[in-house]
Amino acid sequence: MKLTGTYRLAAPPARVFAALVDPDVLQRCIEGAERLVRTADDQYDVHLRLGIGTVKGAYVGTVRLTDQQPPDRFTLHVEGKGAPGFVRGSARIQLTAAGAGTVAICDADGQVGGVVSAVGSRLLDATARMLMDRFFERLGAEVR
Amino acid sequence: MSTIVKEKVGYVGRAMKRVEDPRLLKGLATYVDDLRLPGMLHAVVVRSPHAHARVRRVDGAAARALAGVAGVFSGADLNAHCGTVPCAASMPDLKAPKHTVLASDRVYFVGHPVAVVVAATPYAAVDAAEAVQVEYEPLPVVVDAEKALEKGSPLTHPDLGTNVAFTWHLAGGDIDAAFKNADRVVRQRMYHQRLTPMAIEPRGCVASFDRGSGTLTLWTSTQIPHLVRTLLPGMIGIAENKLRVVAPEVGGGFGSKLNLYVEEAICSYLAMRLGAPVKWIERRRENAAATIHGRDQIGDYEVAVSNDGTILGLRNRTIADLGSYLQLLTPAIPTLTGLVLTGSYKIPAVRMDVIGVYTHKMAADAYRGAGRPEATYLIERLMDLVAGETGQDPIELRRRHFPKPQEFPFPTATGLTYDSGDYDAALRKAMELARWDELVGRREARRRDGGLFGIGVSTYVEICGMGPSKAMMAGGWEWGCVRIEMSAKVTVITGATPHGQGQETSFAQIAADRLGVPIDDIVVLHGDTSIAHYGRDTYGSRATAVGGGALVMCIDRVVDKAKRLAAHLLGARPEQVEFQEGRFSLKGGAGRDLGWTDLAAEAYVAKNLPAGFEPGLEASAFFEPENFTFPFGTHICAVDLDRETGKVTIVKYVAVDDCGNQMNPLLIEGQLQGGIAQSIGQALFERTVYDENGQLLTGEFTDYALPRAEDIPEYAMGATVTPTTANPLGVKGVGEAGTIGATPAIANAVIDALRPLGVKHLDMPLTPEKIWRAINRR
Amino acid sequence: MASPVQIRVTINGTLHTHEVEPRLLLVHYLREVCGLTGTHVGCETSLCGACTVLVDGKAVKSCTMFAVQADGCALTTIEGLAVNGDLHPVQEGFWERHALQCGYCTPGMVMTAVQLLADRKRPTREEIAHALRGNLCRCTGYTHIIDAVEHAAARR
Amino acid sequence: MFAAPFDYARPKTLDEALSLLSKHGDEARLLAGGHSLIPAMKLRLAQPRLVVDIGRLDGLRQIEARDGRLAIGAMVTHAEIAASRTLADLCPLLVEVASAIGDLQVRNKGTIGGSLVHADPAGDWPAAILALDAEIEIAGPQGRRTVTAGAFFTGILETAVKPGEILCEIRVTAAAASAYVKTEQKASGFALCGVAAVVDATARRVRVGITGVAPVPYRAAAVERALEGQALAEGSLAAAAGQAAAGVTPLADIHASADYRAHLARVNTARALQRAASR
Repeated sequence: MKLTGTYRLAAPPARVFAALVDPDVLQRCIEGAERLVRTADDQYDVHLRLGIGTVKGAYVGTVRLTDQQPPDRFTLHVEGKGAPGFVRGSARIQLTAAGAGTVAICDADGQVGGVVSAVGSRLLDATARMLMDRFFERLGAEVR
Repeated sequence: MSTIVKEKVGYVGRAMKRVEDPRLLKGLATYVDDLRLPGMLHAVVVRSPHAHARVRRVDGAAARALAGVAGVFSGADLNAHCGTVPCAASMPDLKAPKHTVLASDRVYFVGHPVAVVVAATPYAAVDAAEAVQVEYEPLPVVVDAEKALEKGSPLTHPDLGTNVAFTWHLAGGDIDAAFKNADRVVRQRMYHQRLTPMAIEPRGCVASFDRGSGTLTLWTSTQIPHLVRTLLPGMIGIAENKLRVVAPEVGGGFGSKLNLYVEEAICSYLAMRLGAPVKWIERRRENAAATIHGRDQIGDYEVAVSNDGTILGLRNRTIADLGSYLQLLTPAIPTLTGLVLTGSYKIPAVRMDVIGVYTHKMAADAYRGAGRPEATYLIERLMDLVAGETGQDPIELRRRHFPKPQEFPFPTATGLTYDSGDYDAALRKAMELARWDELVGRREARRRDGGLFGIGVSTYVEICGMGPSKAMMAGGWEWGCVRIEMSAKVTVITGATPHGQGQETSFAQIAADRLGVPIDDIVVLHGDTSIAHYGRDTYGSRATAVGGGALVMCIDRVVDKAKRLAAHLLGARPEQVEFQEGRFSLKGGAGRDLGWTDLAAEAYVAKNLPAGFEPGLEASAFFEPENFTFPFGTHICAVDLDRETGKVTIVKYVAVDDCGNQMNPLLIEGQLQGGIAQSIGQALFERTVYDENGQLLTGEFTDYALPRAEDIPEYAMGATVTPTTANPLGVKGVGEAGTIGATPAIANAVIDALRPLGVKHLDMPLTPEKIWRAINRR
Repeated sequence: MASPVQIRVTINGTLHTHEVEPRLLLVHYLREVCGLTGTHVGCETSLCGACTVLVDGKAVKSCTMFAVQADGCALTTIEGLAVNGDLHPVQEGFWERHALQCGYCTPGMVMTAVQLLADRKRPTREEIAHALRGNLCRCTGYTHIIDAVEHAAARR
Repeated sequence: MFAAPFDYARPKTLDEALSLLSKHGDEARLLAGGHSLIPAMKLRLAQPRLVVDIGRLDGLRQIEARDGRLAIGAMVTHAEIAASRTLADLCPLLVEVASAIGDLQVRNKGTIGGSLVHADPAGDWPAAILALDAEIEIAGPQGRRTVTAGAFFTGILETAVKPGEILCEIRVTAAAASAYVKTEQKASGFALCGVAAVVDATARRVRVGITGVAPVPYRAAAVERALEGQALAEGSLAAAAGQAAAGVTPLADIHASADYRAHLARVNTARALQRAASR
């Protein structure tokens, strides 16, 4: 599952970048992230309660940041597993100054396995898109 | 070879309702899940959500701590005790992974069993299974068989060093000359999609060990209790004669239960280890993920044709996607495709090259028709393609390549000998039932109005009655036993294992006629190795063709024995005794006659027997068929397409099938209609889908579409009767005909409807979207 | 752990009283607690219809209902259709027209047909097929099932 | 599969149900007909600690015609709607949609309220609810409130019904000229594309609700605008239907691509409009 999104943020790239690598901000931006505990440089254990409507699942996993090139780009990796199966994904985020703000281009590649993929495949793309939109919506609020 | 010709109306040939039905209709039949044994534990399998991963750790501690849990077992606990799953199909150069019952260090398909939890109740077992922690390290995945052949592809089994399981070829006639002499070569690439059998009863088993006698009983939802009894001892180390396998009521198989599965070995072993009966019942999602799939072949097909429209030869390279490992017959399926690739036609030269390829999916194996639907689809599509490219009438093209009735037994270029047939008679009858000219007129009228109307024909032949032992790994005979009880009631035992086909009825019909007893006096037993001692079970349309042969042998032996006793009691020589309608009397003479009641009583009380006469009236027999059988027929389908949405409506369906002599036309009709429904599913909407990461996207009925009542058209069905000489009943078998003959008729009809738009071929399933794209060239 | 709940259910005319775990599905209650194994399970997603029973006269998929929801209801299962050993007209129709092969889907199929015929005296073949769309059969190809329901409708 | 353990409550009154919800918050789920919740619980995609069965609540099971409006209780089953004479006379669209849902057994048990709150983007009801511009009454700890259909569907499987609230009633205005045209997902029977159209020839106005196509069911605003004030001739209906997927990012899965869903939206909209206009 691949998806791309472009988002406008009302802060310069440096500020956006700083927010994105701040675990507190990350936790507030990642939908359903209940706990984010730093375990190493740029690596966190995460407890996620992810889902939509009736379909909710608890996942335990890791969040990792790689390829950091402040303030231009980095890659965010999320891995989690729980009763409904597993989620794995990475998102390459590219920040470009645009006026006083930033244009963020996000290229994400994700994989979902287990019950969710067996019964919910039709909604996966749309759900991933929604989660990504919400991430940047919240990030936008954080840096505003 | 004796074929009794009877003037009097007997049971055979009548459309009789089934004797097995009342228990099924009243909800009183016993399927595996209905079994309850004292102290029975319930097993749940923990399965991989990954298509390919290293298993780093299996932690059952949290699960073990839950109430009611009797044990949590990983591969490390069980694999050393449960052997490996056998594959009964041998191929030269076959590279096979070691298939343990639970994953050891690696999982290689979604649904791969990783651990087993056993608990006091099913609910507790599921709770515990949820609590088992498995740590995986995902590995690269390959799901596309063609990509699996590319250099640098991820390997399904890194230790094999290749994804190629085997290469196999079949050649007959001079194929090079055929293509050299061809005026034209018709080519088409075709993909035969992967299907999920989806019997409505999922699999399941109960194993129970008697410590006193050291015997193990395994009740399992299987088509092959006898083969399980042959193969399971090698896995779990029990003696064959201390294992009893019972197939109770079995809720559909379609080949998916023609296998020995890991769960059967696991429950058997655990029943011994835990000293308690262990039950495992498959969930639908497990059934979709970890019970065999069918079909999945892709290839490039070429036909050499001369200017006068004669087909000179046929060659192809086929890639068979085997999935990730070998089940019982996995490698054999594409070879069956090769054997009947020339269909019902005289095609002098053929060459087929098959590459069997491993991918990170469930194993493919025998699904109803097993290799033959693929072959029939290919040749029937190719006949239409040749007709289209050479400007011939598709009917005439088929007709001119039929062997004539007098050319049978007909040797094919693939090395088979077709037993008997009159292919043109079936075709003529089908055209008559379809009102061919009227139908063609309707198509032309619809086309003039801008409609998309198509007619498809399929003239098929299949290979059934599996089969002569020399061609079957575990032997292809069938066993039976007929016992006239002391009360003169008749017990028939068959080694075939009917699970819906109705042999309790058809075998009773045969026995009642041949023994001259009322059908109500007969009981037909099957499916329990302690009763039906030997058998090669039910698959490949063999139960009546081969099992019926054994039945006839038994009856002949019993009658023969009874004649000797009757002669003794009548004071005559055996050859003077005549047997008719259940009575034994002296030929030509009046006087006393004896019935089964008299003879059975004498035979068992054994006070007045001829010298050297063994008491009792029972005979058993192994019937060895001298050849396969080759049922055939013609199916005609007409469809109307919705130009806007691509939706297909079947407006006419005609089937004329020749399965040799008919024991019970009602049951034959049922088999055919069921098969045609599966063909409708395959042709129009069924397909098993894995995504590029190997996730199964058709894991429930919510995503894998089975035909529903509303999808079925009204049929016009007919038959011709051309008996086989391969067995004494002259029956050819009918269990798979519907899935073999019907699929290409439907596909040909849809493609014919699109022909005015220049469409020559589309791969199945012919979904509305695919048709919409074809119409709009998108 | 969840507290058990007492339920009173009339099944095939007999009153049953049991304490059940709330998560116990009706189909498991019928099969495991009441011993009525004629009702079958074929899927997890309420699509196959093998588990169909009548709850207060209406066809319901008993795999998609908790037993606690049936408290106070009157149920009919396949075991309750035949009266004094005489088959119900729908069962009779299925037998006469060879509308079953492996028999696994049959109880659910029959129960749905019973409701259909309670609602409509003489349904057309299309109406029968439509009414049975919630019951999957892999063996028969359905034609004989439709014949059977027509047969039952005509015989009443 | 089997659901995870939970406690069960069967309140007798709406207030009792509301107070259970407010007491147990996130851990409680309402059980109506169960045809969305129970499958999710069996797959353990939903694991509530408390299930509040509102199946026996009085006051949510009636279909009433009052003041030119129709009020349908949330716990009315699809089968009851399909069989309702009142609705067949006054609002046949509801009958048509109810008949297109699932199968006989599902319709016997599933409820309009439960289905709306689950808000499956491929469910049938959203199309009708949008096309009828329904009002939805929701009870909460602070009393009752009403939202319009247009504001009801807020996200994928998400609605305006907040935690702690209960959908009580759906109210629509009688509408005779209407139709529902559905292309079903072959396996599940859910809508790949379902289009409900309501035509008001006198006011020269149409309303079109579409389900199955987008992540959230929607009103085909562009189609409605194009036909506003127009005489509803066959040609203009077909032309306007061309806008049925305008501005929408259609869902895509193994059953239908985004392209095909958009195409079905156009075809089914044209067909629904034409059929509605002819009634």
